[in-house]
Amino acid sequence: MEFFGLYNYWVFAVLLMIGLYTVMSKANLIKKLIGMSIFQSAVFLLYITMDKVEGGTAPILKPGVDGQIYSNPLPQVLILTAIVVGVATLALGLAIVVRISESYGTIEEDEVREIDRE
Amino acid sequence: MYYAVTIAILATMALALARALLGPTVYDRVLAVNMFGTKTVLLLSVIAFLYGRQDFLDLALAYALINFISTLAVLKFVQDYALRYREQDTGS
Amino acid sequence: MVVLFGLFLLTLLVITALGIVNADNLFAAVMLMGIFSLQMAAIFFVLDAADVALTEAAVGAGVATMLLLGALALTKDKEKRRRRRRWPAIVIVTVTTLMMIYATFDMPRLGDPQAPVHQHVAPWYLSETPKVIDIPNVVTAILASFRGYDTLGEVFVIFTAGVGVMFILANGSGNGRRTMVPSADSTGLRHHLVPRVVGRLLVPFIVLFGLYVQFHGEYGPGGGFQAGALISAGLILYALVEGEKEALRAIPLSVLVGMIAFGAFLFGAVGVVGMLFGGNFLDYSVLLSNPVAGQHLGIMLVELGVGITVTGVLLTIFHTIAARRKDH
Amino acid sequence: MQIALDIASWTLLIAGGAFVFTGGLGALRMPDFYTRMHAASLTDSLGTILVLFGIALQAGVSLAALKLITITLFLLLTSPTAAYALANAARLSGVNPEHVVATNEQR
Repeated sequence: MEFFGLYNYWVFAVLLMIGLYTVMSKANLIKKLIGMSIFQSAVFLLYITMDKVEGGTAPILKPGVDGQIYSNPLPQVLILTAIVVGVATLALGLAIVVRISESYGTIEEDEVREIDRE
Repeated sequence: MYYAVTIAILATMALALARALLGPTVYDRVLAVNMFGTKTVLLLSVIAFLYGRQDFLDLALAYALINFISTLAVLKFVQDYALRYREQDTGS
Repeated sequence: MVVLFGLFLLTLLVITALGIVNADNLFAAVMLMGIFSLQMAAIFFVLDAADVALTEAAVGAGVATMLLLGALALTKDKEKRRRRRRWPAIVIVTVTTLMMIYATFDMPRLGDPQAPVHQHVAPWYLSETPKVIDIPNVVTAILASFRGYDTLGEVFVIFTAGVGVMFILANGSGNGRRTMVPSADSTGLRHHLVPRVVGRLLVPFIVLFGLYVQFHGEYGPGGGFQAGALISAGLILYALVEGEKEALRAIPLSVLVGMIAFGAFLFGAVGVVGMLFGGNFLDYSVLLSNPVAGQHLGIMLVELGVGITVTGVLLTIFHTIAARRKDH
Repeated sequence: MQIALDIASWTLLIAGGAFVFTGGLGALRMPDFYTRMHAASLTDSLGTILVLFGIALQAGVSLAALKLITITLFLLLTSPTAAYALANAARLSGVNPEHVVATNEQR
């Protein structure tokens, strides 16, 4: 069990880099945005991993129960807002991609750059 | 007993994921998403009881209510797509 | 045992992410994103974050997929396969991953009560919330009261994103036509009897459940963000089965824009009223003669503001993207 | 009485788990899209009913049991609707049940 205590962080690292790889190596703009979402989710996972306390339960107080351990509520607050902000920014990115597609007729990054150069 | 059910659900999730990754048509993937959603509802219910926090069934309820919206969206997407292609075929 | 379930789900998560990167067909990638989001919600729940799981559920299942599909309908849904030099990216990513994994060996183990995160302010929040605010859900207490500034900032970020989408997409594409008017063929799924009947039946329940999440957020998982996402998912369902035109007739765009502004205004106004009553900005204790009751009132109003803004922004974004037609 | 309830709920849970797993297996192993959908959607409904009622028996008469029954009801409404929408979408775009493998266009 001791060994698996870090598994969440490893998954975080791998997901973060999968997201980064998608943003770096894919030319399709929507694919890039999806990669950014994965990147974002990895960060969410990191924060939520940190909130867990052994033997704890979600930080919604049980009335009349003493000595109950609760998980850390602070990372949850940060991530809760970040998820909604994340989807709002995703929408902003998609809107820009739609405009690019209308102006250039493509959403491949290198083709857009080529059209710009002409 | 909850553990047995949870393991069955998790195994089914893995199978659904395999179907989603294998395809071959996009509709197989949508089917997998749909299955995965139902299995998530079940998983959340079972884990709420495993944790002894039954007030968290709200989550499962939320998924039960809104999970099929994305499938309807797929239908609309395909319908618009088909419509557009028909217009292009006959119109121009 | 439950921890093992979490590990299994995390493994599935990585596999799904790799599948998303590999998918040529963007439509398939979006569907895999749906699975990814479901897995994230389950993992959040296993890791004791019920509120976050509810948010992910509401956003991931209803709104995010809709937005991505809407954008795909306006662009191309196939990615071009091409030979690009991938090796630099792969090398960089692998090296960084290994470095990060090496760094994790200094991290506290999962669930370690001695971890630095649990030493600083978190115990204070947990012990003070019953005394100062007296609501069971500590997450809501921190969100709306202790760290109200943060949340105000987030609400304005969402506000800005909504306004930005409208600026980018709503002003026509140069040939003088107004794109905010939905196109004539957007009849939704009217011809499909089953989705229409079930959809009509469920929309009120979804909105009702959203309101429950909104106003029960002090006692169980929930709050303005989750409620906003749930209610907009319900209204998006209405737009799907009845067509955008009908949905815009029920709730016109002007109302939605007003909601965006009003929610953010309500949040700020509660803070300013606190100042007028002699407290600090966003200090709800002075709102009523009883400080705890004042906190209750303040949290309820602020969450309401958040819910209204989130609903307005998500619906405006949806309608803006859905109303646009692909014609070129 | 308690033992009878426990046995009933365990039976339901085990049967539900078995059906859920069968559905997953069917969705993976069936030869074409429509048969896969058939396997998935039928077992989805039955497995859901069995599992959720099994849990509800453990919960006894409480708010949790009411919520579980509500979840079951909503799932029974939504998952056939989703199946309908999915089959319709596939049919509309020309995935044919006659062919074991769909044409290249839909891939």
